[in-house]
Amino acid sequence: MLEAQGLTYAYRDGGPALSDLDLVVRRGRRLAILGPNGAGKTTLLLHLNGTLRPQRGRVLLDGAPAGYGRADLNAWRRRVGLVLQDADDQLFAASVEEDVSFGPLNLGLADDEVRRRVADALLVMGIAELAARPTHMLSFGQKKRVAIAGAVAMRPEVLLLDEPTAGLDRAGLDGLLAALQALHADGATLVFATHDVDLAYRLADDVALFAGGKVLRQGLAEDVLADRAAMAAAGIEPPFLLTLGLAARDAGHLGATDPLPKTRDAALSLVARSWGKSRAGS
Amino acid sequence: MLEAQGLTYAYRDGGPALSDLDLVVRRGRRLAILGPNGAGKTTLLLHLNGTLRPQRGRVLLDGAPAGYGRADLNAWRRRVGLVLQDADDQLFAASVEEDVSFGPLNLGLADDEVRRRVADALLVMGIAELAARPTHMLSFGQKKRVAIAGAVAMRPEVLLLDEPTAGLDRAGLDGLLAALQALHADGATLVFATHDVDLAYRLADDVALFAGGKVLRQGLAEDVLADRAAMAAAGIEPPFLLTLGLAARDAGHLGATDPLPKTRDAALSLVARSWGKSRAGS
Amino acid sequence: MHIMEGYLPVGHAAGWFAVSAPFVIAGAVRMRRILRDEPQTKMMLAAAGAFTFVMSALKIPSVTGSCSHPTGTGLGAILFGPAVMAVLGTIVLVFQALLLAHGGLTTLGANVFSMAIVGPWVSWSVWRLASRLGIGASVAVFCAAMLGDLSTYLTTSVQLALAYPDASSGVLGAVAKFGGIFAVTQIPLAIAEGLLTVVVINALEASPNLLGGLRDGVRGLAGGTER
Amino acid sequence: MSPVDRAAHLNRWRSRSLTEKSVLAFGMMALALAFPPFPVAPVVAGVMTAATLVGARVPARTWLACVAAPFGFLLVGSLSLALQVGDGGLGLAPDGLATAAGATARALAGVTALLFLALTTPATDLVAGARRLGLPGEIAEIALLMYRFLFLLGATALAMDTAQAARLGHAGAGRRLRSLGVLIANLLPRSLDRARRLEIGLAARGWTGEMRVLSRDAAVSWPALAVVLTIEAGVAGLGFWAR
Repeated sequence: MLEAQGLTYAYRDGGPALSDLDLVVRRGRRLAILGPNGAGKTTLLLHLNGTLRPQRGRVLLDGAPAGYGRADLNAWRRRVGLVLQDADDQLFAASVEEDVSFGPLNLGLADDEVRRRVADALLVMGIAELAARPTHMLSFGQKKRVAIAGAVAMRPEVLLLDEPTAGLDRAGLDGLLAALQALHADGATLVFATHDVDLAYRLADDVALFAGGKVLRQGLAEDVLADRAAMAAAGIEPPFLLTLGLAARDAGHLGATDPLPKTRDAALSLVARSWGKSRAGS
Repeated sequence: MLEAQGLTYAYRDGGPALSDLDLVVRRGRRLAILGPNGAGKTTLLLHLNGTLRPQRGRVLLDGAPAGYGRADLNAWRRRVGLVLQDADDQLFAASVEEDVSFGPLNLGLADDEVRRRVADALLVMGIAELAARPTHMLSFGQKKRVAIAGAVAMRPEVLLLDEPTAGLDRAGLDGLLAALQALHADGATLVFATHDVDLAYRLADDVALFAGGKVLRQGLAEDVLADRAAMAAAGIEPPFLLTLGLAARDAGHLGATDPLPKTRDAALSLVARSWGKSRAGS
Repeated sequence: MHIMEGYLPVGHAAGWFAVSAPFVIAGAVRMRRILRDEPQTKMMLAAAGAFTFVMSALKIPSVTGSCSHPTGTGLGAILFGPAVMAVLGTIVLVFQALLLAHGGLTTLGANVFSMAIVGPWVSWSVWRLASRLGIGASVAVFCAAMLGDLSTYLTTSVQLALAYPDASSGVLGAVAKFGGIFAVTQIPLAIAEGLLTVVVINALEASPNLLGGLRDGVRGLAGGTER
Repeated sequence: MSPVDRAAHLNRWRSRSLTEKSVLAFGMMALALAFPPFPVAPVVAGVMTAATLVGARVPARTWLACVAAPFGFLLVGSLSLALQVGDGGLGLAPDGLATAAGATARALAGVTALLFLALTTPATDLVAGARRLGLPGEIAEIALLMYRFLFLLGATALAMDTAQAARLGHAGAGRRLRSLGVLIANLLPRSLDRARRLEIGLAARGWTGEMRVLSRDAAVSWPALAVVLTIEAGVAGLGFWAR
């Protein structure tokens, strides 16, 4: 539904550039844009919601080239939400509730509808109890979720997230991942940029390998992450759990059609099972 | 050599507090202070270098209670260096060299000695080639290392690091860890606060489990991280590699005195070996 | 130097509001005109104001060994222009009263006049004049910041003297009295602030990235308001 | 960063209407200024302190720290009032002590009223109130954004200061001044950068220049307002009686 064709962009001050980049976002999927720091992932996301305008190439929404007039941009941003890495770059109002209401009000919705959307967004992000809290008194992880709620309340069809889990500890990560799963279950299309290959493996349906201003390869997460040549070209090590799972498959401890372990627990029980078997066999 | 006894501190604006906290830093060791975000790890580090003064309790340097007079503080900070989480907060000068010279110049050293120390610090951090680079043109990972070099150039006996690896991608992490290993090999005592249990397992000799403003348990990394009760109390999941290694020990694939795998590669080859054995046995 | 809440009699408090109002309103009108053309400037102005507030909350070491807060008016006037500073300075003073209990709300008019109007205009005028006379940049900046600071404190002394004239020597005697007593702390502080401002401006000009930020943001902002 | 702000958000009267709180605070401020200081000023100080500490349950420690803030000014100011410049130089003014005592009492009354407002009402509520009373929207929005930036820049400045101290940037007054100058010089582009980034962040949320948010407004409690007005009428009566 969202597509980039031949995107080319270079900052005047020499920031990370895009060169002839292609990308396809499919409806209802979770796509990870995976690449090292400073490769230009943020630049790419800013193109996908119209903040930056490509110097060459174009972005398509449902097959139609996106426009950069004020009305076009408004329509675009209504459909494609963006959450920046630093939550402080998106929060400005005095309280959580007020802040989350900003986007819906910009859509021109009636107050009642805005209130409903704010409540829904806080609920799905699991932070309903923070509604009246001042924004500057939130923890790091809470801020992150409020920032996402601010985008979610606009009910975009696609949600772009820049390094959504950066800096989160275990509890914050679990909370955020649960919230993203809930969003996904609601039918949202998620695109997230990250350098964390384990996160991409855990959360994404599709992966786009990003390096040198290009998408080197895009496809199903397991396929792309297991593609040694492409991963090496992007300078990324494959996720540990995937490597372990594939090794287990090679060694005959996992059938060719059995699902690969996606969580640590699944990997542990796979290994434990293999040892159990081997001991039984020996 | 550095010790906290009964540290108690509460911010007036409601920041994370310490309550009756004890901690011992041993010379030449790498100590991880491990705890969730917002638990007060930074507050603790700020006490360990004298920036904050405890409301109750005290900090000892080689057994002598630390003083808070101007001269005492200067002597203290000369011995105990501090690197904050956000490198942007600590780079002030236009070029890398200039920035790293800030501390040594404040020590009142002669220009020659300053130059030597700056060169040494850049060398040990693996960034000698960046010396003349303007600070604002550095990558995220490079900034981090320059910030550490700024502390290292003062030749402190203990170096305190707040979330040293936060936000680093794979390449940045490898570079930083190599630099920290080099520092350690030179005899530096390292203390780092982190929420990343895998990092603590990989890098630390000792771990202090931190939660609720207290150190719940301090000891050898492997012992503390394998202490399920204490880890659960701190709300931290044990490192995956440790769990895997202990499971291998239980299953007889690793001798009781064999070293536990500390890296992903070591863990993979342990598992592969166990499968090889089991296949050979069956 | 803030006059604390409740220290001015009601007539004086109201009078200083009346004196300050035209400057602040003129600044606000000018600011709204800029904002109509470029709504994004709102962010920049807010950041400039917050910067001024934070700067004035930092502790500056004074020659006497004691610590005090810089007024920041000199630097603000040089960077952002005095017209904008009248408005930003007023908001800063309101927040100082509400968040730090520095100054007050009934004394706001008087404090705005000394700190957001007299100080910035003196600093800015001295800086322009010195620059035009070809005096070296550091000296110009030092004089601007120091004199801006001193003029603020003198204004405050006059304001207090008008409210509380000396029983025998009248207003003039009171100015000497307040001025003399405050001079002990204020003159070293003014010198410290002058030196500090020189360091800041030098650092800004030495560092290309800092200057780049300035060119993109502040210069445009000040240029838009100077005319 | 600001214990005052924290109290303003967490006190028991946080959700009382802005009208009640500001009528009480500004009314009492005006009364303290309008009438002779004794006995009105001490009464105002007493009522406002009680309202802050007992009514709104603001922590006494926070309140005390705030009251202490203008003490230096008060001391020097009162000293000036007590003295006079005569022929023989400085001497004790005839009514000097009485004048000084009066000014001090009034100032303390004013400060307690200001603190009541500051410690029970977040600054943003007051800005929103001023906007309803006619403050131009652009100015109010700048003030609100400034408030948000204050905490971000304050945290940044504090971190920079800590980092400098850790590298002995505070050793000696000269070094300290230099460090502070460098800190401020670095804070400025960081501030402008913050502004630019927030601009991008808000543009992504459909910002077109106006910053509208839905805020909850506490309804005025008429009985409470009546109590406030009764107290103020009582203080005014006391003032007339004393005059």
